[in-house]
Amino acid sequence: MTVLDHRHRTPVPGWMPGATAPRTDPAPLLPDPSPVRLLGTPALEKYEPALLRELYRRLVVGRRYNQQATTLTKQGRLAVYPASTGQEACQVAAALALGEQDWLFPSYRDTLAVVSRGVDPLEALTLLRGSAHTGYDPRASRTAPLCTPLATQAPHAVGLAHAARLRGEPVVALAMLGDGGTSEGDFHEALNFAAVLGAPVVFLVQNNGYAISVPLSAQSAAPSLAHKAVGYGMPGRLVDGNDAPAVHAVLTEAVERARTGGGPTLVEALTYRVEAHTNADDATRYRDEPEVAAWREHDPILLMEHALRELGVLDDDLAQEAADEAEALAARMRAEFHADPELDPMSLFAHVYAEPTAQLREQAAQLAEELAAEAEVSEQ
Amino acid sequence: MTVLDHRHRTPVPGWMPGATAPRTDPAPLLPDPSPVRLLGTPALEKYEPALLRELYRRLVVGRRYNQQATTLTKQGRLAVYPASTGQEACQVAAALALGEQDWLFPSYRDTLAVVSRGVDPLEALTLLRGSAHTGYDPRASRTAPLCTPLATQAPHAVGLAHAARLRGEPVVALAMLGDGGTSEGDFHEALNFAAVLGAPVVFLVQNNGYAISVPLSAQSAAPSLAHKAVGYGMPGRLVDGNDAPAVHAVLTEAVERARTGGGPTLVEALTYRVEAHTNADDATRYRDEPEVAAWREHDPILLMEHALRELGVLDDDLAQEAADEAEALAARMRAEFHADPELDPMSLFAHVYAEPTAQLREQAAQLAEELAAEAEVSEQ
Amino acid sequence: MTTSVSPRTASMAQALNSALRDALREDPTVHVLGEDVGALGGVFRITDGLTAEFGPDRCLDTPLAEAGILGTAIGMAMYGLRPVVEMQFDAFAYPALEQLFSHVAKMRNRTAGKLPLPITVRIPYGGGIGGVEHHSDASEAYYTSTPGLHVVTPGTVADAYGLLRASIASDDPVVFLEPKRLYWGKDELDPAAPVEPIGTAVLRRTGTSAVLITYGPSLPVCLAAAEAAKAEGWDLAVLDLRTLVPFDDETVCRVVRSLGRAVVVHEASGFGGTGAEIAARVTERCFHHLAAPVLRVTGFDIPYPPPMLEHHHLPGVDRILDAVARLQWED
Amino acid sequence: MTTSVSPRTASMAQALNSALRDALREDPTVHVLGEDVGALGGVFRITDGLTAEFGPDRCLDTPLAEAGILGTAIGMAMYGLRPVVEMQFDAFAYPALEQLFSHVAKMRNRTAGKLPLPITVRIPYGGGIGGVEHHSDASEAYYTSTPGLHVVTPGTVADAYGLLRASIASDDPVVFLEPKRLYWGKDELDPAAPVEPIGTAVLRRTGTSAVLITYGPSLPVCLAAAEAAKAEGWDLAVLDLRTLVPFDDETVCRVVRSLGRAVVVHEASGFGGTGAEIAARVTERCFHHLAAPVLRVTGFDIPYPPPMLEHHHLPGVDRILDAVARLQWED
Ligand SMILES: Cc1ncc(C[n+]2csc(CCOP(=O)(O)OP(=O)(O)O)c2C)c(N)n1
Ligand SMILES: Cc1ncc(C[n+]2csc(CCOP(=O)(O)OP(=O)(O)O)c2C)c(N)n1
Ligand SMILES: [Mg+2]
Ligand SMILES: [Mg+2]
Repeated sequence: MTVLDHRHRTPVPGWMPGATAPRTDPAPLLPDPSPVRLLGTPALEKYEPALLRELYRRLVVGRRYNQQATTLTKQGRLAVYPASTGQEACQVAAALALGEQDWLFPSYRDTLAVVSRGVDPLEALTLLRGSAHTGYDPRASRTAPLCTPLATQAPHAVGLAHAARLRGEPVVALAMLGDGGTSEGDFHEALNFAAVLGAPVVFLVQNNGYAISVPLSAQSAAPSLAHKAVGYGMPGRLVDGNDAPAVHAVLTEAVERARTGGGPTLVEALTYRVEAHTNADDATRYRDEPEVAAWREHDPILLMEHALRELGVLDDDLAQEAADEAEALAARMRAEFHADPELDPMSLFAHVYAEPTAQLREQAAQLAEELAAEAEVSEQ
Repeated sequence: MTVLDHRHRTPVPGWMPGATAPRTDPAPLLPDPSPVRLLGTPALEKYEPALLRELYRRLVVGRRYNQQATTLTKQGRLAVYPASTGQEACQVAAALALGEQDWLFPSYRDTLAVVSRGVDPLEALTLLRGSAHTGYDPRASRTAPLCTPLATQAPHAVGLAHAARLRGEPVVALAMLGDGGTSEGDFHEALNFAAVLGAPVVFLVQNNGYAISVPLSAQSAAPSLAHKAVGYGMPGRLVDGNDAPAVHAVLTEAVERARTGGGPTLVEALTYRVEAHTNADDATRYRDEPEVAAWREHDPILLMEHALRELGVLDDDLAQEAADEAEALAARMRAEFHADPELDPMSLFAHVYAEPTAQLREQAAQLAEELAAEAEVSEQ
Repeated sequence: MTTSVSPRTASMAQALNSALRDALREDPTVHVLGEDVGALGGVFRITDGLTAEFGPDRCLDTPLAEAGILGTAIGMAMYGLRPVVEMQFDAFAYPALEQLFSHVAKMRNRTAGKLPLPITVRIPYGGGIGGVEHHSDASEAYYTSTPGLHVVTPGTVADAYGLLRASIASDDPVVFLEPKRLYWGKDELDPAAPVEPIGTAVLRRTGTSAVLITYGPSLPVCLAAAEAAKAEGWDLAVLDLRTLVPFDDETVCRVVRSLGRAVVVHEASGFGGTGAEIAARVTERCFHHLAAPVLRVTGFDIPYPPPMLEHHHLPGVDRILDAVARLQWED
Repeated sequence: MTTSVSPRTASMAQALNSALRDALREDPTVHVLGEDVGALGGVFRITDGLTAEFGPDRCLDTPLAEAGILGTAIGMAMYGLRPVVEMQFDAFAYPALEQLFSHVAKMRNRTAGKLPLPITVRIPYGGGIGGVEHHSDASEAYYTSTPGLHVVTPGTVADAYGLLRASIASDDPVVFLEPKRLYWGKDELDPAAPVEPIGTAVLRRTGTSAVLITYGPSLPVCLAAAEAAKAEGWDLAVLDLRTLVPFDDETVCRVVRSLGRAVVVHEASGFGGTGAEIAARVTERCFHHLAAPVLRVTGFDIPYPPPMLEHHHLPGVDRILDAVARLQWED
């Protein structure tokens, strides 16, 4: 049997003369008018306390990770860091919603999701440290390289998910994007391919209000970014991105739907970029403190801690455990990043092609000579 | 006052913490479940008989234009012709919905709309004849060059409409696209820009069921292409593309909305490409005759003629007048295209830049020499 | 390699079709995707019959979006498949250039070899078939100036088969440029013949006066020019590069040093064209063997002309012989 | 031209900002658009204060889509405006390449002059600032090999102002490449000084031994190399091309003929780089004046390295002097 035959059973060309109804019912594809929330609702009680505690622990560790990475930029140990501070609920929920065999397609802002998946921070941060483009093994970690050209990772996720499906392997791909990234053509093309192919992929748009300095209102006039889904024929879901259990629930449902042949889902998580775009950015040029303050109060960790304590699944000991683990991670990061990275100039030529071309061998020899000469000079 | 200030008054970043509703109401942006139709409905009686007759006349002339152009390809007088046979209702309604000062952005398939706007067929067809890229004056005719790279004309329409709005001039731009073109990133980027800028532009998607050989079902999984509109925050309209008064009514409403500051609209017209993609294509490879036959019965001219005669606004004299005008056009085309075009090789260098560069002057001189040498030889 | 056919005469289009069919048969990880590659068999029929034989999973009609096509192929390759992408025409590959430059060319390097992308991007290129604007661009310079890509372009029926097989088998991404005006020319094809590896130029015609260095669509023009040159008393060699990246410096320099005179011929615009690299590197390496500067015969520095004027733009026999005449024979 | 400032020292970034401000003041048809060009003033602050002074109609924060930005600019130009587009970084211009190649470069020609597109596309390019991948590409070859575009790249503060004014005033589309690593270097700026037209190279340093031909980010490196060369007994001239298209053959060839030795220096990868065109055309036109082949010192043929390794990739003084040493002085 071929995976794609269904596309050839659907009415061709899709409309018949004098047709009176859309090919499919749009209603189920539209997001609910208000974002999904669980924290502070009775529905939360239905959730595994273990899962809630796991989310909480990862949130606390994740916040500390963001703080430490930011500190490392001030110490010149990282070249640049786009913090996900305030977006930790999306980051850890994304990591937790995926199984071992699933693939994550992160952007430059999603190193916390990568680390939360189990990649070592030192390896996850080589790009931002400046020592190597990708420091981890994408195949081994089922995590694509951090993607900088906006939305270009979206079609990669579609292709990988499609390939796995062709092979009959129950792999789901989760692509993480920002609100600004949804304006790029690649976002559009990827969602359309995913829907047409019925690929097992989930698109998570972290709508953090800004694309560097550009607010969402100058980025899109849509009722919500989740409303884009119906235009591709996939469901769109709107969730409070600072409500970790809600994000986890919506993503998990979408991942399972994809895994069981239900096709792709677009999830918009409403969150906020509490820090500047990166340490190099000056957010005071384009937004006011009151706006930031309002969101600081809607902090994913505060909301979580409050709700879990009310629910009685979190106590001081657990909170302390999480805090200790966070400190341990921060300490390890400080230690690891304090040491200078090992750099091999000759590595520049090693992986351009499977085999270096004659031209690259010549150029490598030239650099080797130069380095030898320099070495001599510095010895004298 | 600045045109764009409104964008800066809307809530920034668009969502407030704990928000409970989309920024705008999606309902009015969704298309009606069934396509707008007027022919054979009581609503038709409300229409100006003069307008209905004008549409009919243009349909008849347009069909003949398509037939004659196709014949010219068989005679080698046109290099290639993508016929709009069966889509004449969209073509003539688009031309008629625009005012003098408005701009049309046609694709390669829309030469009938260009001619229906008043451009001479000989000038409209130089691209497909192979004698010149663009044979008409886009400024004088307010008609952009026929666009071949799919959907790339869409952002041009947005930019032109935006520029006119900045100048305070009541100009509307109408961009014509195909169903396949909606899959391109440029379509997405253009619609988003239009909605964010509130540009006075109308996007007319002629969904003729195919992109060359690829049926809509392999192009999009959306309930309808008009459902894409809500994802940009603009209204989407679905219309029977073979119902000329319906297409005209929907487009006219969208054009007026744009002209009066209401912003862009996406219109999907359901029609069918009765002929092959071009004379060079072999449609039997990918679709069956019964499908084509069904659409031939839903012919825009048959539907129109039947309805107008029922309504009593069309009689044999009028039908004959239209037929005569059609024949006159066909005869003129035969005559004009029988003569070989005047070609000037040196024109290759004349318009690459405002002033030919030194390099182009050298190259022009080289070609001039070669031509002189050839001339000498042929004289002997 | 096992093959679908025994020796026969075939057009380049048929040879390419055979190469795809044989690759699909032999390697289950090979997948073809692009616009109209299914039931239609592609606008040039290069994929004719593949979906019928291998099904839509192996030869897929995609939605109409080139960045989406190449981006999807990247993801497929990341999972271990070997995608062959068809771009419908040269200028319609441009929407995919970001995916090509920022990912296809860089992924292996970016991941220290962990994520190679064995993708073949087939692009019909160049003019001479009376195509309207955007259907005749000679766009090779964009690819040859991008490190991380291999760029291959056959000039004969046999190479069309052999080099496409080699490109699909390559673990590096290959931009495979198909000279569309040679699609219909027929010649002997023995699919069982040993395939020359990517990266080797070949001397199509020996000569003693000077060498014409060319590739793809200009090969037959150069062979015709060499014939015509005899009347002028020149015995011209013709060198077919076949692969533009990696460049076969050894073969090219050996020939140029032995003859001392060379003309580079391609139909792409001259300024910034691939011919500039060829002339520059040959001169760097063979300077003291040159009796005259390496000259270039190319298309003009203009957008591709409308069909009725394209013959003025494309390098022809006379323009090539004019260049040969300028190789300072008086020296 | 009237100007916003009297003579002063300014950084290249400030000079570019002044040029935009003065153009916006003097010509109501000039409009700036791009990502973050508004309140933020652009990630490099080149548009700092423009929206504050001229409002969002004149300096627009667009949605995040480069093809959309350039495509919208095309439509604006079709209506008679003079758009200045900012691409945020070199590699982020790639999504707009189809609009650039298929429309911006061709529209005037396609319409027999009826629809000129006086668009300036500003692109910060090149490395040396410790940017992560995709933030340091030297992408000029893609533009210089596309007929219909002008390609301009300043190497000094004064040229940054003058050439940007000239580019915006040009009725042809200009790809204006800004060497981002020179943004912060200060120098004298007299906005009232007469502006050299597009298309003229300038000798930055006279010399008697050989000439370094360069542009943009490599200009200061070449000047430093010329200084260092004195110790080796070489008196090097330094030629700043400033405009890559249209190319100033006259000035370049005059200098090369007078010295007989030349090295082309740029940081872009060598293979298929713009330096190949320079070396090839100089050799074609000055062959018998050359005592040695025109050599090239360029970046390696590799994807741009991570920041901590980029200094190995970028041409430096030593690498340039090594090339000068290979100019066959024994002859
Ligand atoms: C194609 C492309 N254009 C521009 C950029 C420069 N850039 C980097 S991040 C960014 C803003 C992205 O905003 P968003 O998608 O909302 O993600 P966020 O940074 O908020 O997480 C921009 C414009 C880029 N990386 N890629
Ligand atoms: C960017 C781009 N890719 C591919 C093509 C080749 N091509 C020309 S027409 C066509 C099909 C377009 O289908 P659709 O948009 O539905 O318009 P229709 O021809 O049906 O009117 C294709 C693939 C092109 N012109 N531009
Ligand atoms: Mg954002
Ligand atoms: Mg269609």
